[in-house]
Amino acid sequence: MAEMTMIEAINAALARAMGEDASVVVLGEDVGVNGGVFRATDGLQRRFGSERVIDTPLSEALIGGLCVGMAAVGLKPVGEIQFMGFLYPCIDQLVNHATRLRTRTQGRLSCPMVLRSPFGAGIHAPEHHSESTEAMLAHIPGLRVVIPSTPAKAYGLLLAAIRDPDPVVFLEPTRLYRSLKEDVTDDGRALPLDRAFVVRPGRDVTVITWGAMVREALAAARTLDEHGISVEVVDLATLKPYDEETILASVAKTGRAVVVHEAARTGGFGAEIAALIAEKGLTSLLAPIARTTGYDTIVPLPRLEQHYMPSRERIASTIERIASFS
Amino acid sequence: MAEMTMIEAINAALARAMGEDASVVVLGEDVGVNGGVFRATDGLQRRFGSERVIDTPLSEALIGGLCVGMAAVGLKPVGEIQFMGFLYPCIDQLVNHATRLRTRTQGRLSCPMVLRSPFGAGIHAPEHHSESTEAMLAHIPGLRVVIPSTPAKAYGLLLAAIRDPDPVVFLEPTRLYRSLKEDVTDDGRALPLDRAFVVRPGRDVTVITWGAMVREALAAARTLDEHGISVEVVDLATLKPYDEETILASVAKTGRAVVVHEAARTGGFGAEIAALIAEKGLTSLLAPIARTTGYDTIVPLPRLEQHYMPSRERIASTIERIASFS
Amino acid sequence: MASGDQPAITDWPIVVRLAIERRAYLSPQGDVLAPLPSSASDPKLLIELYRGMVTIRALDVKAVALQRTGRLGTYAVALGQEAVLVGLASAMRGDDVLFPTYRENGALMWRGVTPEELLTYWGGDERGSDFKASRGDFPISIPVGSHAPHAAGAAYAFKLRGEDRVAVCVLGDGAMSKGDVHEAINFTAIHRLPLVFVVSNNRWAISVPERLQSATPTLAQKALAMGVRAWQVDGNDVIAVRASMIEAVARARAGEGASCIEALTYRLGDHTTADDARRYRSDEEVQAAWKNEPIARLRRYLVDTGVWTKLQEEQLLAEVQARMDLAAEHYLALAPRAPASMFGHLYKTLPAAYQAQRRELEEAGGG
Amino acid sequence: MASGDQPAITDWPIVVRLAIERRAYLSPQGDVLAPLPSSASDPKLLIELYRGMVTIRALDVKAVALQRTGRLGTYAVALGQEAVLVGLASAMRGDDVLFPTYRENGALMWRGVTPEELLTYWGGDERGSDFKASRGDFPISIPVGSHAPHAAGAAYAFKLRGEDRVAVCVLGDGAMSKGDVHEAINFTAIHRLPLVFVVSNNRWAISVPERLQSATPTLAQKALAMGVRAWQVDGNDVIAVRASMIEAVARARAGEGASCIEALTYRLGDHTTADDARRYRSDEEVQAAWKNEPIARLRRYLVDTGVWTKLQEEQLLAEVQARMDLAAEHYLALAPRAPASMFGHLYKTLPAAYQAQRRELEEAGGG
Ligand SMILES: Cc1ncc(C[n+]2csc(CCOP(=O)(O)OP(=O)(O)O)c2C)c(N)n1
Ligand SMILES: Cc1ncc(C[n+]2csc(CCOP(=O)(O)OP(=O)(O)O)c2C)c(N)n1
Ligand SMILES: [Mg+2]
Ligand SMILES: [Mg+2]
Repeated sequence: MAEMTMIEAINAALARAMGEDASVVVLGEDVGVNGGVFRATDGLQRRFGSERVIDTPLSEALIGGLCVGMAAVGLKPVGEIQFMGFLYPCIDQLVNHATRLRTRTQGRLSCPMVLRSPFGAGIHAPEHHSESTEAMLAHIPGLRVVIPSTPAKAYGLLLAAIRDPDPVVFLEPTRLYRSLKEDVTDDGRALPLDRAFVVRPGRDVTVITWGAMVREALAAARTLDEHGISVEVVDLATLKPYDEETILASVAKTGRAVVVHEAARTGGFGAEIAALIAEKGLTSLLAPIARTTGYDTIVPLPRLEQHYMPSRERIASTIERIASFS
Repeated sequence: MAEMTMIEAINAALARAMGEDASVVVLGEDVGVNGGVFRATDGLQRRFGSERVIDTPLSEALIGGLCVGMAAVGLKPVGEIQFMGFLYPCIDQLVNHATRLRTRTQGRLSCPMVLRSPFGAGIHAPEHHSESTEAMLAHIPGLRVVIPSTPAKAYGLLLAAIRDPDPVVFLEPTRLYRSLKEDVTDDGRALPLDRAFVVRPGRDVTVITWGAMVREALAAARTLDEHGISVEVVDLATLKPYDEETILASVAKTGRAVVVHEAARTGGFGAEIAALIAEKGLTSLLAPIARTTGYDTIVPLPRLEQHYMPSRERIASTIERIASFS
Repeated sequence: MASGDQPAITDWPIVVRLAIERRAYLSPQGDVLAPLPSSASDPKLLIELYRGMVTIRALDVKAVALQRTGRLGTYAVALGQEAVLVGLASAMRGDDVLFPTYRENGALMWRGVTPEELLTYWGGDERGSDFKASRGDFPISIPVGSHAPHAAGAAYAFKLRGEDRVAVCVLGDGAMSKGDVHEAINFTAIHRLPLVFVVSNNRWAISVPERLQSATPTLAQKALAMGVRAWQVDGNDVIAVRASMIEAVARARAGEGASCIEALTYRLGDHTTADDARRYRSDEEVQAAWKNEPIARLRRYLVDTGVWTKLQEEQLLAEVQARMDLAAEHYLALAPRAPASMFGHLYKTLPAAYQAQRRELEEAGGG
Repeated sequence: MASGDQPAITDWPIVVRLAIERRAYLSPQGDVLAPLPSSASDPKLLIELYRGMVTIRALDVKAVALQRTGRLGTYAVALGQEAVLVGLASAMRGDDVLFPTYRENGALMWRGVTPEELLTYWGGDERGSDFKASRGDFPISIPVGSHAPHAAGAAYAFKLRGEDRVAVCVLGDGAMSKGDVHEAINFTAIHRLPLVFVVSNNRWAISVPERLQSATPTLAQKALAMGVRAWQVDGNDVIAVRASMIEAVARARAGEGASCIEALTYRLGDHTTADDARRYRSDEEVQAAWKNEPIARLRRYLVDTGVWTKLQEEQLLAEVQARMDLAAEHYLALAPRAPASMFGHLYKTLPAAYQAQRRELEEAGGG
């Protein structure tokens, strides 16, 4: 067991997966000698060779498509897109091929690939380096979309993603890469996909969130504790397919729900969670379902980005409003 | 005034826009001599010349990007993507440029472009010709996403889209292209964007839908009338930004809401509508908010596609369930 | 224009020179233009190639007949391009992997995919792509060019694992305008992958003619400029296509890298059954192109060299006709599937989240 | 390898020949290699070019100093590539349109964009791209290569409207691997658009060296193979870059079509301030590249030809230093904006649907 940052945990999971399965390969821009711009793949090329840790040309559509071809003939490719803002040219491959190969061939071919990408704002980066458009991906049938919120989750979920027999997009909250540490046991144990985690039990309001917002929601919850509001925080972790039961059970208990995400509000994945509750949990609701999210604007350049992302204060004030609704 | 199919109405709107504004150009694959594979651009090249009606090479990312460049220097490009299944390579241009140019330059440059594409299932076409992934687009800040449900709406909304000073994606339900006719006056009158249309007033249940599903919802409503259930049908028409007020006013009246779309359920745009109601209309709700949608599967090849699309029967049975909920 | 569109000044040192050659063995009249390659020396084999082309044409005729009578979906014939399909498929080994488009039905058929399967696919049923033979081949890819990166990925895997398998990726002239194709060719060149790109240049991408697709006199030069060996071949000369393919496949298998063969041919039919080519091209052009078509050409050569008779021809036609009739019969007799089968291969194991949806579908009468 | 990777057999007719030439006027030592072009005959102008390059380097130094002290965001210096920037910008007309990347700050500056604006942009404030001069230029594009189709679209508009304006699109060596770039070059060739692509080949794309980016000895050949006139130029020789640009721009303006100039240079600095190039390349390589850098080269020539003195040099350095100090001062004094300004230019008119969100933000203290 060792204290790790999220980036170290990801690195450990990749190394573990490559060590235990020779069919795992890593590919992307700068993943080789440089170890990735965030060092997620640090040391992998030295250890596993440049044939298994491939510096691709600057071609995102290619990265997506190479993964499909590799996966279909028996490799387990883990592609890296340097920032989510550069992932869009891959969407074609995800929608039109990766997620369909199994259905199209009725199981004759399949596509066990992982596409990793850092995402989210909060690191004062240039334009396009602060995207969080996970909702676009979580709408794609046949895909899994996984988002860790801590180093240990990153480790366990990434291993699960790599071992999964179907395509997975794995989105890593950039602002968590180095800003929190946690004990992680590098024992090759995966965490379940398709499962949400109740990371804080509470009685009055359920907050459903994921990625970097889990920490913010927990902070808001702690503050509200002092005001006598008991907040349950659910880390969704896997957005697609997501764990309806954990959400519904929590809301059945609290009767109040707030969904928090960093992405723009309209059509964000928070809408899906709210829609689920409004369909299957409506009768237990004591208050409207609130969404605290990024705005429906372009993510501003660093000067204003902190005003874009949901802050602990905004989250807390929404929870308070919902808690006191009657 | 003349009876027109939707494809004729679109053709008339394009011709009108090109006739009245020399900066309007049309570009895409096969839009020239061939008049588009559905004939939306039929006769335009003959009338306006091959410089304004441009047969592009087979390059969808290019079509999106050309529109951005043209629009920024003063043209009003109307790009055509032959089927929505081939639109994904354009998403990069939509997210990263078209919708950002105005914000990025603080209004110095802008991007008045339209990207048209047929979409949806129901025409027994090969794979990738039956997509409806409008939710992916409607999540993009700075975009407008417009979907007509009849020939007259197609005419008026397309004119509005072309005249709009910002980027618009205009999605045309393929199965409506020729299957319904309507009187359309080719007088250059646009319909308002950002507005939903109550296409059938009713008392008991509100159905919110768009595109090809409007007709299905209306058919279901007529059937239910006979069973004494009065259904109000709202044609959302513009998904982004959408008209909250019309939806909320209707649900305030009926107390019951069903959202219908052809796209896959999870993260579909129906989730957004349900979330809106669950947030701002919850107190008037008398029943859960139901979604009747395509399944979270790959759209099947033609043999099974009719089982994928929400049928009048499925819609009616959902409405009935919600109407009788107590 | 264009290719000659180089700087006029030539005093500067030249750092790269590139050239594209064109290969052909049989003239449109079936006359020998160059000494035939050894791969064409066995008349039995030539007859096999001929039979392959005739079979493809028969499949197309049957498919169109079914489509016209409402019993098949949209279908793309390969009329006039049969030599490309047979030429490329006949040079591949069973465990090589083909990456076909909608126009390569015939190449798949050569590799063992049955006409029944092909009709099932075009009839709108996924079971048609669950090939019972040639199980490693990719299914038909509809989004133009998007399968090129797949071929590169597969070829990379072959190389990584030290397998001597070759990936063969077929592209249209239109596909050569797609960015992903260029990205794939570039990667292929960098890693000298065991891959053969076959550009089936049939001069049209639906209604878009070559001159609006590219400013250049060849498409092969684009691959060559990426660092991939490339040349043109008469795509209506099955001997030439096959010889080029044999060379390219051997090279790939030997670890010497990729090739790109631009096969010059012509789409004699409509783009698909949903298209009407008379809207955008002249009858004269099509009539002229018929003079070059590959089947008559090889037949003339076979007849001229005395290895093919009228009787054999009649027998062959009857035989393939019967085969296609039978295929159609089998296809039409195929039992429908339960609608809920659309969930059957969505994931390896259907997640709990979607089991309820499957039940919903079953209850909606889609059991 | 690769480029020589052509079929060995040469009996077949050759249908296309392509060649790439390389141009240079000044050696790294500032010696004249070829008769200087008329565009370099006026020493005053050469001094202007020199001044331009020195100014860019001063901007970069200032920006990095601000970044290192936490007062600027990530920044990309153009160290070693100044000749490309000045060479290309100095050949453009005011109403031509530049399509820059993050590395073309210096080219924008030559065209009238102020160092204040550039610092404001890199300081994380959108106002920096609301250029007060050169208002038609595109803002800096971060997604590599994605601006190439924009340049093609703009050039198409110029041609359609009969304007004699030219679009200039700058691309890195990495960008030449992007599919959208190829799609754009192809379209440009087909329509003979008034466009100049400048490939600033600095040998690295972050940590990826040219050999992993391309299998070919030049990048220009890829554009040439698409049907665009293309050649290489010594990108550290501002006279050569400028002469090539003048030729290409004139050609474009005269309706003779596009060109692609591959400028061979070297990225002497880190990729950006967020990068540490020592992780992936040797000191020796960088030291060797310093011998070719463009500023010393032109200075040597100017000094050798007696038009530049030590005193002038000192004055210039002091002057640009003062200019950058002032720019930093202005930049740091810039009043912050209201957070709600993020809604200000989202649409021409903010739709009703988002007015409530703006209010929400204002109430959250973001007024
Ligand atoms: C990415 C993409 N865009 C558009 C289409 C629609 N489409 C189908 S075939 C075709 C033309 C393809 O031309 P070419 O590559 O020359 O192949 P051919 O059909 O001539 O064999 C087009 C535009 C498609 N299938 N995929
Ligand atoms: C589409 C895209 N992918 C990845 C990145 C991240 N990135 C920024 S610069 C860069 C390398 C660019 O190399 P090159 O084109 O040679 O330009 P240079 O930085 O050397 O000037 C990369 C990978 C990006 N900005 N855009
Ligand atoms: Mg073609
Ligand atoms: Mg570079």
